[in-house]
Amino acid sequence: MRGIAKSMLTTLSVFLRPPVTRDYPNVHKPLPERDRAFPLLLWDQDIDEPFCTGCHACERACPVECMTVLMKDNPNHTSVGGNSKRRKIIDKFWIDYARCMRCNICVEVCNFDAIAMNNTWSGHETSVHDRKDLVMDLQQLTSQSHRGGIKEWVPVLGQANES
Amino acid sequence: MTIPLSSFLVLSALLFGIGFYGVLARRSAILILIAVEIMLAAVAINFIAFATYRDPKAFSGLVFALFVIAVAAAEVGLALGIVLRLFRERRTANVDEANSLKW
Amino acid sequence: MPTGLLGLNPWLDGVVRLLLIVGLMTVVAMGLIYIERKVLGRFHARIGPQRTGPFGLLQSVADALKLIGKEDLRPRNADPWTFEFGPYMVFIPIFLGFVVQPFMAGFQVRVLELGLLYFVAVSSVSIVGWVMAGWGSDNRYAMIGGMRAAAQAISYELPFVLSLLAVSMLTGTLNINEIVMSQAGVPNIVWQPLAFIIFFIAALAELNRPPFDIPVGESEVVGGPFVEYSGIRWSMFFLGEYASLFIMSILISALFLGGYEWPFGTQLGVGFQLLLTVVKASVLIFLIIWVRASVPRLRIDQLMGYAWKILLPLSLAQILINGFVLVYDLPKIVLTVAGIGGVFALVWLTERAIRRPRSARASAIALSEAAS
Amino acid sequence: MVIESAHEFETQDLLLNVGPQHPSTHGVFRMVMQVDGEVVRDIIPYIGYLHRGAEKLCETMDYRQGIGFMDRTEYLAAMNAELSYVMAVEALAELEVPDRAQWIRMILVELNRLSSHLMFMGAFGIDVGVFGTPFIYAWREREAIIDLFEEISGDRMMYAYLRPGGLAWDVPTNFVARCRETLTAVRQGIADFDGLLTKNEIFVARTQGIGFISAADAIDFGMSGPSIRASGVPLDVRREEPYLKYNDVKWDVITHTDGDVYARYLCRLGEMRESVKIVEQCLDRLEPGAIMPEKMPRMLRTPPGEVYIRTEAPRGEFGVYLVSKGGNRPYRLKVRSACLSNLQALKHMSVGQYVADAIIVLGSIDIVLSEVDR
Amino acid sequence: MFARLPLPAQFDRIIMTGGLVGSLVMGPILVGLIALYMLSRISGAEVVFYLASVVILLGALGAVLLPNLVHSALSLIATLLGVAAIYLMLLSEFLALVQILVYGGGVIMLVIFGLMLTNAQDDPVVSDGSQKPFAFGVGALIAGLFVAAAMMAQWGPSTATIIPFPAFGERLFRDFSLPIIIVAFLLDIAFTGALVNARRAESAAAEDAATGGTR
Amino acid sequence: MAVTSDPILEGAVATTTTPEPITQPATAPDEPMTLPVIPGEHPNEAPRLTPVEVVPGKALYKQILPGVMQVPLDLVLAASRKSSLWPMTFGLACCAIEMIATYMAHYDLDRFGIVPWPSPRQSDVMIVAGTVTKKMAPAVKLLYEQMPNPKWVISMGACATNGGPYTRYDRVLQGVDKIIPVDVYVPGCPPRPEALIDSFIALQELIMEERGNAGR
Amino acid sequence: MSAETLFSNYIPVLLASIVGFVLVLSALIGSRLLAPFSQEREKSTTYECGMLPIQRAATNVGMRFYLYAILFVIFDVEAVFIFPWAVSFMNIGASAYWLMVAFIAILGLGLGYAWKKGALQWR
Amino acid sequence: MTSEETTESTEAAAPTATLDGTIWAEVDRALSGITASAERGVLDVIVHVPPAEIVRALKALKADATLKFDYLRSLTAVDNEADGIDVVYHLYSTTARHNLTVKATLPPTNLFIDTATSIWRAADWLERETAEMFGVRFNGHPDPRTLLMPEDMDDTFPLRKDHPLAEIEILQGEGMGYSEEDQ
Ligand code: SF4
Ligand code: SF4
Ligand code: SF4
Repeated sequence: MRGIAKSMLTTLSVFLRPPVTRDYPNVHKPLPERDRAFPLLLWDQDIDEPFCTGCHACERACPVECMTVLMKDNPNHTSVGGNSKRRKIIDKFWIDYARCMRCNICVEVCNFDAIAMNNTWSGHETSVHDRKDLVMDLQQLTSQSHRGGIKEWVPVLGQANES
Repeated sequence: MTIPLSSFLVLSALLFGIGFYGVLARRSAILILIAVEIMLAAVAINFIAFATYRDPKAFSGLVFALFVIAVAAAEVGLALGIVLRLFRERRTANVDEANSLKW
Repeated sequence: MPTGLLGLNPWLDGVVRLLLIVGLMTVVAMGLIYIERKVLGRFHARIGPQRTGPFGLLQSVADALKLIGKEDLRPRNADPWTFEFGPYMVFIPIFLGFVVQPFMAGFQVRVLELGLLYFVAVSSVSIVGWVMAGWGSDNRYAMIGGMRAAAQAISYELPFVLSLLAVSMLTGTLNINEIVMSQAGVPNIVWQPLAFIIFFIAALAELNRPPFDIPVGESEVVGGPFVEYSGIRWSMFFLGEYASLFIMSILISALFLGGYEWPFGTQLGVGFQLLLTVVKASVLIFLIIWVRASVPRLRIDQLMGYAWKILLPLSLAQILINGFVLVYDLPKIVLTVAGIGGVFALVWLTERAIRRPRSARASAIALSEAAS
Repeated sequence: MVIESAHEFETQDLLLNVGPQHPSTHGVFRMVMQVDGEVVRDIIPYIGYLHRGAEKLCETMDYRQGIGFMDRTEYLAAMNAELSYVMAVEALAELEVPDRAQWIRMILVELNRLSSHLMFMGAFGIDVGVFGTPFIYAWREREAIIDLFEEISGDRMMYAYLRPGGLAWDVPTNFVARCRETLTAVRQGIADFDGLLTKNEIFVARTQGIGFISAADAIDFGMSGPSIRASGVPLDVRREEPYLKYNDVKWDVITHTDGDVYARYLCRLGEMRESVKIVEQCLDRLEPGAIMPEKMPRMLRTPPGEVYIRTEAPRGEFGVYLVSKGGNRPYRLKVRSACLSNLQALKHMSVGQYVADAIIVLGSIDIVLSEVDR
Repeated sequence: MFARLPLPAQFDRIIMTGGLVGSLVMGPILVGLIALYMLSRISGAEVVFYLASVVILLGALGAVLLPNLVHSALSLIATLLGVAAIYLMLLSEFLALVQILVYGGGVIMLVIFGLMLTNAQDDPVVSDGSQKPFAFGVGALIAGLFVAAAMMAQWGPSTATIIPFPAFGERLFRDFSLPIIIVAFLLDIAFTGALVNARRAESAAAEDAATGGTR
Repeated sequence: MAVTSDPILEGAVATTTTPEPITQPATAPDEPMTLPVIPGEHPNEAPRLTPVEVVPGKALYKQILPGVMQVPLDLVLAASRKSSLWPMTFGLACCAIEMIATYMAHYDLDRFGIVPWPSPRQSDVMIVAGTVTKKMAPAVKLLYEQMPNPKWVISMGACATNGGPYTRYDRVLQGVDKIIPVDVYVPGCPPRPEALIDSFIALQELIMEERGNAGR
Repeated sequence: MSAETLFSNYIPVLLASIVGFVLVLSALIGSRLLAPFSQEREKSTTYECGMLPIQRAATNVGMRFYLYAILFVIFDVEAVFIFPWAVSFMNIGASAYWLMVAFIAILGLGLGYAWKKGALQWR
Repeated sequence: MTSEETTESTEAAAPTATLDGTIWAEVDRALSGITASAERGVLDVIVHVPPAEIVRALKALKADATLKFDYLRSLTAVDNEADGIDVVYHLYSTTARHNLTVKATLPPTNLFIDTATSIWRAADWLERETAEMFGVRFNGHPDPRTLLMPEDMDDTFPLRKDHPLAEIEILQGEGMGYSEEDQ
């Protein structure tokens, strides 16, 4: 019975400590900047187009084949009178968030730093009623970056892991 | 008291009859026990009824009923023990199949 | 014929009081569910219900409404009669138990001469409901749960009854009100510490509260006899559980803590008496929840062994000691001393019995080898 | 007399089906117990409800892509699983891992062991029947470790942080301080568990002498990890065939000789204390430096060959058998699951015990179903 | 509106049947009794008495007639509780409560455990057959005789008094000490006998298990 | 007897529990050992993985009350349902760990009135947390069917939604919505606990939106 | 105490059983009104952790339960005798006390016998 | 790699490397009468044993007084397509603390091998798994049911190289998103 008394004292000591609950919908815990929610495409604010050139590198590297990339000639390329240095640019881009396993590989393989993991809460609060809504198209993927709503985290030694 | 003694006696008689029927008609040993319980209840009703109505001190009948309850409890325990053993050894709780005593 | 409340005839009076009790029971059971969730939340370093109504106060109401609006299933293979009547058999006895509960002087449904016996007798019936539920569900977990519940309830009923008798010996009556009033000076717990502890433990077991919750243990029998019940029928069991928790804590406080009496007289009025009852019961309820948060579940053999080998002999001894002291007119302090000695004996016996000797391992090996 | 009803009186032991959805099977494990009264006469375990072909899929992935699958194979100790995998690749590709990376790996692996053992404590407490409390305590501390991991790797469970050759990226600058904070929290958690369970009579009565397995049997069944160490076999890969820097720090292999459930619990509790010790020493010795070898190829390829790497995961020996026929992906990857072997002994350990005991014996093995089934 | 009541589909559940049985059988009886009471034909006590009698007799009939033994046992509860009410009518509060305590909690549990153990929940009604008319005859005869005797005899006026419970106890323990001791011995013996039998049964079961009867 | 029959299809398995050792001849039987690999869907899969059709039965009040009087009842029912969503304790794989985390002190689903119950009979929500393999799928389906109406399903994580990382292994079901209807999908592998809470909030919104259906 | 007091005391008990019954029944009827209703074959299968049931549940339980039930009935009867004793032994004096000691001792012997025979042991 | 230094020499995993300094000598002695050959793996010595002799060899390895391979780490198979299936045993000695890999190559036409369950009980489930994953049959196995597969899906061997992967149901791209947008 003494052992039981000890258990009860232990629980009592917890009873007297304040609760540790984070009041979630009201209080959002600050996310670490490395947080990996889902990949997003970055927007080149200078030229007002996505960084992505549609090079398919990420599509091929994705372990779960959840990306689809279609590339087109850039209508904004300098050769056709635009101000962009990208000859090719992304035409259509889908990422199936429902399948993505958030492995960061697409970010690591992209040579244009055009894709980054969403490290804001918007990347986590993505419940939908239809799974087709989880297939993000180009517009959805870029809008957050377009608005400047994402601060991309670049690994300090990120170059070291091109395995 | 407005209820005549005969009402209780009639009730107890009917109950006893039902119990008697159960003992005779059913073959499951446990059901026979249940029927015996019914009969005992009828008997106890009689005891108390007579004690209340006919005994000025209204006492011995109550004590008898108390002992009936006590003994009935003991009886059920013992009888069920026997039934269980019967069941385990003869694979049945049916009294007709257990009518030979050579086990 | 004696007239009761408001000068009504006894039938009407009974109805009025019972309706009050119905309201009280519903509110209290729901409140208890809420309180238990909140308190357990604190024990778990979290908050508990918070978002339904202010401070989550409406949580139980929402639960109840939802359960009413939930489909009420009966498994195809279940035995219709037993399955459907199980909730009645569980709930009605508990409700009957309210009849003798003393909330304050002058308010209870009835003061029965044999109140304690009545309570014990009535509450022993509800176990049949558990067995009905368990057997009728045609579900193995339910079946095992029902059997366990029955075995546990009958085993702990004896220490329960006997320690309750120990109290009634002091007063020489089975009338709960008289027992309460006799404690105006010193509550019985002072004279009967051993009986109090035995009674508390047995009450935990009768309530199927941890550590005696093996009939409903989630990790073994997935909720016991109620596995197959859904919707409102299930919530009847749930309601009954909390109603009996309430009854039991009122009863303990009446028998051992002095119920609505306290040592400093009665001049503060009935409202204060009610408060005393509530406070004493709340302390007990908190204790019960606290135990729930802290102890593991016993195993069936340990549980039964504890009732038969430790609690039953000790409570018999308590009765004999009480009788001896009372018959030979020894000073009452002897009771206290003997009771404290008994508590030590209980602690010692518990630790000895529950801490299995190391040699038990050898038998475990032998068994597993024999079996495999 | 004609026995018309004999069939109705056949006695049969109760067949109790536990799982795949059962609160105490820790996932989708299923066992059918043959119960006589309350005593278990026989147990048939059924596994495979989570068999999802990680090995097969890894054969189609290159080495880096496989890391994610390793995480998901041993999701309670993802770092340990990653470690085995990358060590296997490193052994084949003959990569030299820089010191700093090794120290960090060791810290992470031990922290993960802590969080996994905490999970065990919680789940086991539930099995024994404490209402929620141990689970909650476990998760309070686990959450601290998870937060730390999240700050390092970016994900709460599936870290994908180790890479063949080193680490994906360096740890944050405040890593050491955060680690120490976490350790403080964990120490509190261990103390809470100690207070809540270790001495509690009911807990002791429920666990002592239950689920005994002798050292010889344990070896025969190929058990590993705390489960075998509780039977008195000091089998710990960290000590027997040291990897990382385990030889450079001071720690003890915790063994108990009782071989019962209580001993397994104590073993894990002791190991948690040891892990805290190890992490502290590692933190002291952590120095700046490279986290990847100098020259890493852009696409890692391995020469043909095969290797069987074993590491000590929280649940026991986590082995990775990697066969390469050249190229950038495994030819065959086999995960040696500690839980699978430990689980095999379940029947041996729990036959003859009570139903409730069988459940805590299962809890004491601490299975992770996706590792068992892969 | 009533045309839209999908009665058969919605009300097929037994509890509805239970409610219906409650209201169809007990309801008219209750209504009738209350009507009589209102008409001052019978007293309140008689209302309760007749109610209890109906419960007792229905329960007893259920107990001996129902094919499923568990149902029989449960229906016996109704009888025993009703009998407790009758004891109460006979001014014996203590015995009524003891009846509930010993039967409702104890004996019924014992019987149910016995049923569960023997797997005899499904009674071989098939094998009952032949004795039924005979049994009915004998049962009816006995009941008829007793009823006739009870009705024909002239029972004098009631002499009922309530014994206060302490006085009952006092006289019980003053005058009946020897029977009490004998009861104690009887209980011991019964219990030992039951134990021995049950243990024999258990060892038989164990033998079953050992000889592969069930494995 | 070796258990060969499918428990779901046959209804009975393991009439005797101790597996009789099947003594194989020491010498190999001379049947050809390279059995054919059946490409594509396995023939046995069809019956066990047919989708569930929910048959909604209407509540009585929906049938007898006039429309206006249904509205407040609908509202009350929907509001109470949304505040008391009881999920079934049911974890399949890694996602289950995050689901447990959500119940725990830091997130505390109890704040929303969400408490897990072990039996489907008492639960309103099924959180499919983890990979549904084809071996497990019948059980998931059965459990869903055993839940009383009204019931909802949250598909938690990539695996439950469409097979996730394991889609390409042919023993894995490509999404639990192949067999049971899903109300809310949470992406992620695994989703954060907050994401699960978010899905519950989404489910609550759904319940309020569909409250006209409350008596379904 | 008169018969009338006795009856009026127990009237609420009768009423309470009726009220309790009606309470449960009305909750059930309310639920019938509000709850959805469907009859699906699979839905009404017995829950067994996601498997279809292996066999009918109603098989025998352990003998242990029965032994405890016998013990309980015996001691219940003992308790029944203690009830009147507890309220009256003071009026009789020492003889009643020693009678009860003997009574308990005899039954205690039985308990001891059962204990020694291992009836209180689960295996 | 520090991790490899304890058991075998650390570098040069060339299979042709000399076997000096390993336990091959002991193993060779223990396996007298069995035509075994050895090569040096990255960490352990790999011994090739003819499938017919495998049980004898394993028994000898376990019983040998100096080797004492009492611990079966892992048992699995590798599908080498045309070259048949290797059944691989990873052994360990808890007392002498050394490792050994034993391999038996089964020709694709005769996938039978004797069971090792009589030697280590650990082999039970591992063999069941290997059997259903590769179609290897273990003669004399006490309980040859499927382990991981559903009971009715035991006639395909998913870990064989020729076992196809499933088609992914793709919603994005040419699937739903694309066609909708393009209309
Ligand atoms: S995101 Fe990067 S890798 Fe992917 S298509 Fe665009 S540019 Fe190429
Ligand atoms: S994070 Fe991984 S899974 Fe997700 S899109 Fe990128 S590569 Fe694919
Ligand atoms: S979605 Fe990811 S985390 Fe969840 S079960 Fe599947 S693999 Fe595990």
